[in-house]
Amino acid sequence: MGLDITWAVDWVRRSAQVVSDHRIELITLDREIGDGDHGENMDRGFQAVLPKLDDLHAGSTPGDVLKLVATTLISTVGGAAGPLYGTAYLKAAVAAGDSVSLDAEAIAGILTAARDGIVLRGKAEPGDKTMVDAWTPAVDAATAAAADGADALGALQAAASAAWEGAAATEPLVARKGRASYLGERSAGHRDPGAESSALLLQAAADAAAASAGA
Amino acid sequence: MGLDITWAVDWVRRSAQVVSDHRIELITLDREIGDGDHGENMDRGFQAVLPKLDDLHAGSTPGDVLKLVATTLISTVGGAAGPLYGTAYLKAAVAAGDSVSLDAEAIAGILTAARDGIVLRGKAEPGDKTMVDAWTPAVDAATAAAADGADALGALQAAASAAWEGAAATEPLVARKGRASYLGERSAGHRDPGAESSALLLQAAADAAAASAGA
Amino acid sequence: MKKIINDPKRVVDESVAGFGAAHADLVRVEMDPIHIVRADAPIAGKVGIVSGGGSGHEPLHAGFVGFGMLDAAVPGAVFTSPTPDPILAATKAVDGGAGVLHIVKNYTGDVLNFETAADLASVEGIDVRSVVTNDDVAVKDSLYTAGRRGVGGTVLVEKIAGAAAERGDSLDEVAEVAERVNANARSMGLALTPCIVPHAGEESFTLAEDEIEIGIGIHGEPGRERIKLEPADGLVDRLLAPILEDLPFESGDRVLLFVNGMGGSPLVELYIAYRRAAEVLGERGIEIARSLVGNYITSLEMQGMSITLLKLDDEMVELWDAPVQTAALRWGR
Amino acid sequence: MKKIINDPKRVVDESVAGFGAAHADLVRVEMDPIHIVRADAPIAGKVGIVSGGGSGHEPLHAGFVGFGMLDAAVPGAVFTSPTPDPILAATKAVDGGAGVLHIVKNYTGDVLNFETAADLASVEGIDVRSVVTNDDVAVKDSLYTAGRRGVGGTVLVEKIAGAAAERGDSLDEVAEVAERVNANARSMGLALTPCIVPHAGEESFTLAEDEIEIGIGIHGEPGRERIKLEPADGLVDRLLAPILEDLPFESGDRVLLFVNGMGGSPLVELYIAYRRAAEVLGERGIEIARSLVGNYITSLEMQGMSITLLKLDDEMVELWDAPVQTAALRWGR
Ligand SMILES: Nc1ncnc2c1ncn2[C@@H]1O[C@H](COP(=O)(O)OP(=O)(O)O)[C@@H](O)[C@H]1O
Ligand SMILES: Nc1ncnc2c1ncn2[C@@H]1O[C@H](COP(=O)(O)OP(=O)(O)O)[C@@H](O)[C@H]1O
Ligand SMILES: [Mg+2]
Ligand SMILES: [Mg+2]
Ligand SMILES: [Mg+2]
Ligand SMILES: [Mg+2]
Repeated sequence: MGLDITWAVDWVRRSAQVVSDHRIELITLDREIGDGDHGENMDRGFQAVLPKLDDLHAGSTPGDVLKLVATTLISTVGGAAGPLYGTAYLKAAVAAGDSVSLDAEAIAGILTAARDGIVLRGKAEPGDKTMVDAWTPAVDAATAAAADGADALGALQAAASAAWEGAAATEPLVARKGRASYLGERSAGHRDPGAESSALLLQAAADAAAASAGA
Repeated sequence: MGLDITWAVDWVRRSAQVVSDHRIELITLDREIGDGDHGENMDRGFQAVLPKLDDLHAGSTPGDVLKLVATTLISTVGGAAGPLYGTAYLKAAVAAGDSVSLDAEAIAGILTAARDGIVLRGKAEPGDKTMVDAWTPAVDAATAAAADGADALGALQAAASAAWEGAAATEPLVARKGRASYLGERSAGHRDPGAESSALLLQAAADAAAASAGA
Repeated sequence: MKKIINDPKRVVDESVAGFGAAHADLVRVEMDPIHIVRADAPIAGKVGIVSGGGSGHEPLHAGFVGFGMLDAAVPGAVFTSPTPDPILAATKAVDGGAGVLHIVKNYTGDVLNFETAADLASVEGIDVRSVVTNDDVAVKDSLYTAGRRGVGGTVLVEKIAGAAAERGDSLDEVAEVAERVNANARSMGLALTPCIVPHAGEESFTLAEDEIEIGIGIHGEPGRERIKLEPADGLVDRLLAPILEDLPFESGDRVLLFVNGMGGSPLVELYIAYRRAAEVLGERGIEIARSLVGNYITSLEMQGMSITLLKLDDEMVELWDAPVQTAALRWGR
Repeated sequence: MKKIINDPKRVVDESVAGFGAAHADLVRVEMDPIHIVRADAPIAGKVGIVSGGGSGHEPLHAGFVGFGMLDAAVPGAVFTSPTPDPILAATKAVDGGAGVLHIVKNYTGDVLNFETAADLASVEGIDVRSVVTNDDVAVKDSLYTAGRRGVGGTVLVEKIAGAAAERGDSLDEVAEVAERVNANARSMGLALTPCIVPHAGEESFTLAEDEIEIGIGIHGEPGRERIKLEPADGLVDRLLAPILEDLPFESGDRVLLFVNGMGGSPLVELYIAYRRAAEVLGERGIEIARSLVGNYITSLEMQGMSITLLKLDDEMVELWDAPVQTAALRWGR
């Protein structure tokens, strides 16, 4: 029971909702160790994606949705998160190819491609206190779950909960990449906003999968 | 028993002291309906007078002291109060002439000349909520006291207490001259800072006279 | 009080010294009595132009000393008119034999101190004329009051009169065009926040988080009215309405639109205000022939703005466009 | 939050529209995607220069579009790098066949978005070179970090590279002098107060009445260190020490001294700081050959300042002195 276009569209809608709900929280996290725009940027981006979902047609694939998200984020988000998430969704779209249904292994592949895209553009390593610290454990967990025979939903749930742990684990870190790095030691004690938004998006993916499964 | 150079010098010293002691109060009054510099301006001026008192010599008269105050205030105070008080002391010096001792009538004449100087320069009428509202009752009271046979001390004491009443009476007025006039109706309910400083200076004159009389 | 200063009593001295050091190509600074003159003053045969007033309105006036504008500026203590001595010294320093124009903002202190200086200069044989600017429509004008304040229009008077003097106009001619600019300029300002005079150390007035002052001047004084904060467009409309009806400015008029920051408002906001002002003038058929946007006559760190409209004639446009080379306003050379 | 704005989401659009209306003689404004280009762009055979970044730093960058400086500016949302689309549009709009230089401040977002735009422009056959400014000594430089921020030095790079392009230098030459200016510029800033991003509506950080932040950037971010407020001279010394030792600047060097306001500090304070900086450099035998004082790269209404020193060579001086005609920097025409 793989995840199809309905799941992908639902993921986007849930992403837009969850980012909008957490807009202030993301702004606040970013204000503490950055410049206070992460929530605004992500919200602007996902709100811009919503109307474009109408352009999808009967034969659209999850890959088409991911590509739509990628190009929209690239052209509306700006800042660091725009190109990084943009690249992530673009690489994910390529990994999804024209599959109409994604199983656990495909999901793990998509997440891996997304994470690799972020690292390619941003050159951050794990522990640099960036969104990579949410994505890397998420990728590992999804891959392990898939190997353990979990279904797509299970893989996404594993990814989401690992992403949450990863995001929380950024708190004590001293940032080496992104704006928070300018604070030096003072960046410790705050959660990275990009890691938080990553966890929110992966949770939305898992929630959309659960809804698909339930339906 | 007229007032001599000792009184005049003591008046200046007491003026400097009292202006310095009330610097913040005058700034605060001026901040409410003006630009918050009256206490600073007056303090700068009288502090500049003090060292110049050393230039006086054995034959100096009260008129010389008044002229010294006039020229120093003109060149150090600035703002509206500088030229107005400067003119007041200058006209007072002229009225004092080269008398070595000033009786009640002379004191009334000096105060009248000072007030007329202020009016000449500033064109304010009584009730315009300016220092004129302290000086005019002071002049009237000193003149009446002198006519009633008071001595110089008595004339100055009458002037000082009338000045205080005049200053208090500016509170309900709507300003028509000076910076407070820009506030229109909003100037009502605040005491005019120049009227307050005028009362302080006249009180210092009376106190110096009392000290002379006591000595 | 948070300021980049040393001793509050030395704010003006140190700032003027820094200004002189930074702009030695344009100006010469004299510290006793304090005044700032054009590096090449006096210029034989040219009318000298002197302005001055309390400090805290920078770049006014020192920032406008140089070719095509002021020959000298006389800074008083913060928000306090200078005394006659430095005004006299500046007047003497820029007298090139063609007389000197004093441009004085209409405040009792400025008027009186410049008056005394002018009298003293006359005694020394210098021909002095004074133009008193009074463009602030927030203040009711009447024979029985101190009259309107000189605010934003002063900058325009200084530029245009400066250009007239630079091209060799006589003292009468320079004074005439200065009067004409003042007569055709109207301004009104508002404050979002107060300012803090260094020697006072406290806010010039207090405002709630949602309140602003309408009709302020440039000395941190409260305005005529306190209202709730509104969107920018509404604020601009409130400033423009009394300006437009006062002269009045009418369809077919050509104007210079000057959106001035009070010191602490970011440029983004001034341009948002400019946008609306241009829209309103367009709707009324008033042509914006020239404009100026920025912090030119300020109240220390006060957040807020003022709008000035100047009804232009051909000569004013020509003189406005003429070259000017000062620290704060420069073009054409 | 007290601001002269309408809808927080329309701050940049409305401000840019106002800027375009106020400076129609200098620039043309495109609203979709938003960018500002020189009125006479593209200029055949001239290297085009494009800069951009988040809004809120005005006059940077739009205020520097015009003869002798930038050909285009690309404003992002407040404190947010623009996306590739408008950067690409601006690049195409100013390409006169001699290639385009991107001047990019070193922030992850700016670098990535300009990178994408440059890739897209190359695909369209435009020769693009990028210079990344990174003059902020408050940030430790290392291969493993995001590196130093681009701050005040960016203004100097834009002016000097702009002059090189204007005189007809090739893309390689313009890029080389831009790199050279960046390599010889060092900056450091401090904040007395935070700023408020319109969409956030809250102060970017909180400071007690006697605290300041040392080593801030230009995005309202906290600095490296929080200290008690000190007299101006001490603050200047704190900014200068790490700048001087970093390059290092030594006796006999000729420099451009740039004292920049963060937006909300009055000019009086900047000149007090300039005075001290000039004194310190004088004591060290460093010659101030040129200077710049004012609000040129800001953080909205933040109070504070930054100091930038640029070690000059003869060519830089010549290019600095070359005519420039923009809304915020103008001389020689
Ligand atoms: N080099 C990088 N690699 C990976 N993620 C990064 C990098 N730089 C920044 N980020 C992420 O981007 C987030 C900030 O995004 P955002 O606030 O939208 O952009 P900006 O920093 O330009 O204001 C950070 O919290 C961090 O997770
Ligand atoms: N035209 C005037 N006639 C008489 N007194 C005046 C006049 N204008 C102002 N004053 C007095 O000057 C005082 C203000 O002095 P000060 O604050 O030192 O000057 P400024 O108003 O220039 O800041 C007022 O309180 C008022 O008493
Ligand atoms: Mg951010
Ligand atoms: Mg006052
Ligand atoms: Mg005053
Ligand atoms: Mg940002």
